[in-house]
Amino acid sequence: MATVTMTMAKALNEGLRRAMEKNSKVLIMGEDVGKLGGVFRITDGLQKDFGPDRVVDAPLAESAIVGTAVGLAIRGYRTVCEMQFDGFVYPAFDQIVSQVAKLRKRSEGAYTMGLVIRLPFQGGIGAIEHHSESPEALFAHTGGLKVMACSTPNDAYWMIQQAIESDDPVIFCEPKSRYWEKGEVDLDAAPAGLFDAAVRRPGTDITVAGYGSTMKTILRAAETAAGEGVSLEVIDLRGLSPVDTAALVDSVTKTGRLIVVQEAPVHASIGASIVADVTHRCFYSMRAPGLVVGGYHIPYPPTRIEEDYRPTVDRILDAVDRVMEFD
Amino acid sequence: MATVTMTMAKALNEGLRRAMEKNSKVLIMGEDVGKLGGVFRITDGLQKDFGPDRVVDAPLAESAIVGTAVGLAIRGYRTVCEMQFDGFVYPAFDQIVSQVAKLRKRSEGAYTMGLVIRLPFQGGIGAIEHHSESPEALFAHTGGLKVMACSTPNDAYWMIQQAIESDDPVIFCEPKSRYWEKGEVDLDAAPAGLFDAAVRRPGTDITVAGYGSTMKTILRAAETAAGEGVSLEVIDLRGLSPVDTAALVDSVTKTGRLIVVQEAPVHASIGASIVADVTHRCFYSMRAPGLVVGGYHIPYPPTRIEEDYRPTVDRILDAVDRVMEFD
Amino acid sequence: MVDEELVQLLTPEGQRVEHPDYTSTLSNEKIFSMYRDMVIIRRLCNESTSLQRQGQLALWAPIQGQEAAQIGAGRALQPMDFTFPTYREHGIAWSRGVPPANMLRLFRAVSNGGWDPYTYRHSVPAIVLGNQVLNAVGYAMGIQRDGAEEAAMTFFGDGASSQGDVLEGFVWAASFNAPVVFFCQNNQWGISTPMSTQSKVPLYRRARGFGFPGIRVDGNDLLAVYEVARTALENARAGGGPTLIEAYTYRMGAHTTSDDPTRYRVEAEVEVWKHRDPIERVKALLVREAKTTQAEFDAIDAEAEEFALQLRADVLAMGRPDPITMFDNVYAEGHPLIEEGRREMVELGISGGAH
Amino acid sequence: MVDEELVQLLTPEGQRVEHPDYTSTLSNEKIFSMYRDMVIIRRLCNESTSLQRQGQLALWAPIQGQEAAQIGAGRALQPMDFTFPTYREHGIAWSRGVPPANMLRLFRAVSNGGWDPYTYRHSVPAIVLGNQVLNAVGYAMGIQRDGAEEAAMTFFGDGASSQGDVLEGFVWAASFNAPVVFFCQNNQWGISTPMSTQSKVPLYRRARGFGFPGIRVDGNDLLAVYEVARTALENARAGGGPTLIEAYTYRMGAHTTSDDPTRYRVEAEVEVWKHRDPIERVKALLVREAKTTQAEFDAIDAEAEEFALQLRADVLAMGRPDPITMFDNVYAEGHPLIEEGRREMVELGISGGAH
Ligand SMILES: Cc1ncc(C[n+]2csc(CCOP(=O)(O)OP(=O)(O)O)c2C)c(N)n1
Ligand SMILES: Cc1ncc(C[n+]2csc(CCOP(=O)(O)OP(=O)(O)O)c2C)c(N)n1
Ligand SMILES: [Mg+2]
Ligand SMILES: [Mg+2]
Repeated sequence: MATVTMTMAKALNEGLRRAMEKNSKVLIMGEDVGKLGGVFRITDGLQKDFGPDRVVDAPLAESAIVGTAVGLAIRGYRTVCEMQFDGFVYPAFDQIVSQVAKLRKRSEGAYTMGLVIRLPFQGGIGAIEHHSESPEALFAHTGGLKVMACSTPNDAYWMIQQAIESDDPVIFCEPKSRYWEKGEVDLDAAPAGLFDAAVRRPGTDITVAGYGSTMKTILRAAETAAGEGVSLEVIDLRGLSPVDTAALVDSVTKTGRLIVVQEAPVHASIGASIVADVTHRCFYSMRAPGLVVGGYHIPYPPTRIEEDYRPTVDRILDAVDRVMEFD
Repeated sequence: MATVTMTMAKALNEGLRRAMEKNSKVLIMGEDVGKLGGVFRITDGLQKDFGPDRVVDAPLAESAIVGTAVGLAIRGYRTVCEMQFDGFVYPAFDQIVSQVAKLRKRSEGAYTMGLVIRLPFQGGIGAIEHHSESPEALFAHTGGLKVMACSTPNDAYWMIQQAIESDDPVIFCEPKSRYWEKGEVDLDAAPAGLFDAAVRRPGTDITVAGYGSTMKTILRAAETAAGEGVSLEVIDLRGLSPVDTAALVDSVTKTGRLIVVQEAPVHASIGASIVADVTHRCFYSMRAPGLVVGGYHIPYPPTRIEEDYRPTVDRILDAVDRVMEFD
Repeated sequence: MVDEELVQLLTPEGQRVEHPDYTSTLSNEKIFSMYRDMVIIRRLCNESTSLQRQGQLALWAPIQGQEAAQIGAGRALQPMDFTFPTYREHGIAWSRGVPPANMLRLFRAVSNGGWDPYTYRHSVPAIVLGNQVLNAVGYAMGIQRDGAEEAAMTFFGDGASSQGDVLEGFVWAASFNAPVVFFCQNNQWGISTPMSTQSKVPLYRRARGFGFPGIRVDGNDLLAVYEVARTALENARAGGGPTLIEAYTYRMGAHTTSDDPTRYRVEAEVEVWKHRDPIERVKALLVREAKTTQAEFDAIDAEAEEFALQLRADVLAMGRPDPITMFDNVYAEGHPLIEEGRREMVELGISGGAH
Repeated sequence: MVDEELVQLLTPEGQRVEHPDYTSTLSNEKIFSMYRDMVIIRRLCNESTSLQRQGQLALWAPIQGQEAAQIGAGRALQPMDFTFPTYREHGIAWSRGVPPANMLRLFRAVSNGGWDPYTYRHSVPAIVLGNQVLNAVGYAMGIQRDGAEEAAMTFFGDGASSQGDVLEGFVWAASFNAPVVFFCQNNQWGISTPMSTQSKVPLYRRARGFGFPGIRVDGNDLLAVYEVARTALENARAGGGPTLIEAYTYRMGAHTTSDDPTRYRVEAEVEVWKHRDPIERVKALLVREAKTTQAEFDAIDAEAEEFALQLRADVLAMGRPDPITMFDNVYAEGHPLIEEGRREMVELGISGGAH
């Protein structure tokens, strides 16, 4: 088993490289993805090696990046579109919702929307406005799209390749605050199926699920909670649409308690939806109501105070306390 | 008390007229809103009476309709933007999420985003694609916006005026399939606050909440259920952000059971969110899990089969059965 | 309508005129066969309108007045080119070989599309104004990468010309020198919105500012549209980049069967355009130059009647789809929420299931 | 840089040149005071960059090289005009009277805006490329409705010129003849994307195709920018409609302090543009024509140093906001989820509450 230590940024870069090597129809398109290698350097060196026809520096227009990727998909290409930041995906929203999500249906199966929209998402990097958002719910709500989030370098390396190979369009969410954290990457075998959840820490008292940036925070909280005698089972959702409900039901059937942690606000969110769904499926097991620890219902705040917006270990532990009180 | 019978379309027309009479800063802008009176005739006659500077026929570009309404709001105008159909709001999504929702915050309270985006939403009119969608969750998820839906002519008449008077931006959802149904309109007094829920039928066994087009379906289901000995308390949410949680908690505390009915798909939706939230607040009262009867996770289907996509009386009654079985 | 900027090869009276840049290359046979297309497509529109009136279609978007624009452009295409239409390109669809009944599946509300886009190399309808323009540019970028001598052609209206997607399409096509032809049918109206609301200057001029040529052609002149489209397509295939063609034409009918144009336009305007009818002028030309006989014209009318009968029969034969099909073709690789929906539908007895 | 299309009144060497349409109307005093503005704004950029390097700012977007474009346009505005900037309009903000420390609140990440837009008639920064352009057009439509003799002016870059919002802004401004001036600073780069990716032809030409004038001005020429902007603004205020001004300039520094331009552009290009420095050429003019003394220039440099010290002090004094303020100004009329958030924050002991 060849495992290598690398950052998530590097893992994505290697994953993209491998996908491009395997399939000459794979393209990358986005703003500054060429010589600059993207503002996060995720595409570093790829234009040099694959040329400007395969790693395409786009004029600055997100609707066009996605809209032309749709046409390329119709022509048989698989384009990985890079949105520079989460907050800049909205100009492309119409193409994503009206074309990417619907063209397979509209063409009665003739079109394969094999494209990936990479979205560096969530906060935590002290950026200015529009650079720290969590719009995943908007895509998860939309039939025809698939949505996923990686949280480790190993997942990043494999999930980006699986997403590119998938014949369905994938919104690929990358926790930008974790780009520079290192982890082991197994270059030989994918850890799991594309949308399988992963139990990151087994436990017995509360199931705590999250994705992307919040995984690390949850694991820290689990450590602290363990010290206080509460055992958290930590689940990395990975798939946001579809959600691996079976994995959650397994866990909650055992723990009887559920907390979902996300940076996105709670109203009409993925976390709230999971709580409702799992509560239904595990009604008789529920020893406490499911809770969501999420962002507040506000525009992302100035980042000098962002750490009080994003779910902290403290807020997760507070939710742990509240859940345990129900017994 | 002066009550008049009129259709919802007419009630909206009259409400707009009254708002324009009361405040000369109120404008209407949209595609075909002038001579044509809009494709649903909601603005019928208004350009004739208020002139083309106040009822503005727009070039065909939704981002520009909303984007210029933002500038007009900064200048002190209150623009009612008409989106011709739900499925055409997405080109304006970026302006709505990045500017309308965030400018008050960004300007630290200096800007008042007094504008209303009217959205003829939901299905049921046998239209072609993109004319029957329910995107309300996308807006409800976004901090900085308010979202509401009317379901009766009386509400339509009053809520549109209240929305225009509000200093917050309102996404105003109109159930287009109900435009031509008549009801009593009280011209003297508003029935409720802008985001107050309304109990449309008192009951004891299950709280069934909905909004827009689904209200009528729910009331029919309640009739049938009553015949079968199950008493539904029917709540018209009216507010989708904010949701009148207190009214729901009151009802569910009594009934111990909750169903939310919506045309929108369920994942990351308002209904699922309400179920999670109310279950939390009423945990010890819940005799069954809360359910959502919604659209499926697909692009809106060809409308020859739309009645099997939209929540029907049968599907609501099926949910009623499932909920009652939990006892 | 004498207009220096307008490419015209055939006057409304059916007289040939000279143009410095374009000469008609069409044989009389081909003109006759294109005349036939126009007659049939007009008949298709009439039949569809009456089918809609009789409750057999949910909606219809007629193209009376735009037949020359569509048949002229449609016939200029090569088989391997790929076209990206709106909801109103019935003449293009016809030229691409889409079976007429398939065109009506959308309007009978039994499909959101209607045909296999690869079979006819004609994409499914795009209803959201402007979306298809970017898709066409992307497709053209694919052609470039394949090194193929093909072109993409996309259609949109005067109204849609105001949408960001169309304008971004211009930016991209210019930037990548993409083999795409933008074919704008300026039919003077976007539902009730007059052309003057979208632009105070002719639309074709927009292209130049983006760095590629724009041409205004008399959209009611079959010969001119054909030559202008053919030239632009050949140029694109040869690596010459994009062209914007503004086909100056008129929507003789309502926007759709749901529309009531009497609310926003005067009858006199329609009358003026009746004299510029695209079919009549070709007929005049054929009579004079090709000596086409009344019998030959009658044969086409008879064929059009046959055609309409068949179309009606085909439409009436389209039943209500099994509701369970709504779950088909949403995902290529499935989704649990789709399975759940299918299961629920079967349990409710709405469908027998598997499809 | 001899270019027929480019309006220039002052050469890089500081020599006046004639132009058929524009003549400088600036007195020596005013030129000197604008020179001062440019020096101070450059000093602001340098200080902000070092503040960022020292960890006192999250980010900085410098404007070295663009001082003439911004001070020229900024000074052409009348007090009642209203401006819609991006994140890089520090020179415009300065001209509008925004206190410099306020400009840095965004970059210190203590605010998403920074100043009261009505006090300075200068809107808050727009970061999403192109958004502000439509807002400006809407504001201008409001001016029209008020019958006021005012103009809106909006700023955007060469990169943003490809965004649908900017292009729709052109459509709308033309359609409504709105009193708005589009001021595009073509600084040749959008982060690493060269101008040639956005357009193969000069950007100013785009306007004509939308039906209003476009002008390219030497953006490093204070005198020319001022006259071109003044004329366009006067025309707008007088009901003459929109103008697109392309200020042809150069971003001498990095895109922002997070950027590394060595990855994508050659040093030689920067060297070429150093010879066109907007401040030096005004200085040369002042020396020759106004006989400005070294002592006078030194006084300005000294003032700029003072200014930088004060700026630094002001920035360092900006503390971390009380987290509870994140709930302020989201809604005018409140929202239960805001109340809930506030309550939670107080309960968690993160904030003492009420603000
Ligand atoms: C984004 C969007 N907004 C609104 C509509 C509703 N709509 C359908 S057709 C139409 C008019 C289009 O006019 P034009 O582009 O001139 O094409 P034509 O119908 O004349 O062929 C409108 C406003 C739409 N389909 N898409
Ligand atoms: C819609 C959108 N996409 C991407 C970005 C990220 N971004 C910020 S500045 C920039 C380059 C803009 O270039 P230009 O318009 O030329 O302005 P300049 O920075 O040169 O002043 C990009 C891509 C953004 N802010 N908004
Ligand atoms: Mg039209
Ligand atoms: Mg630039």
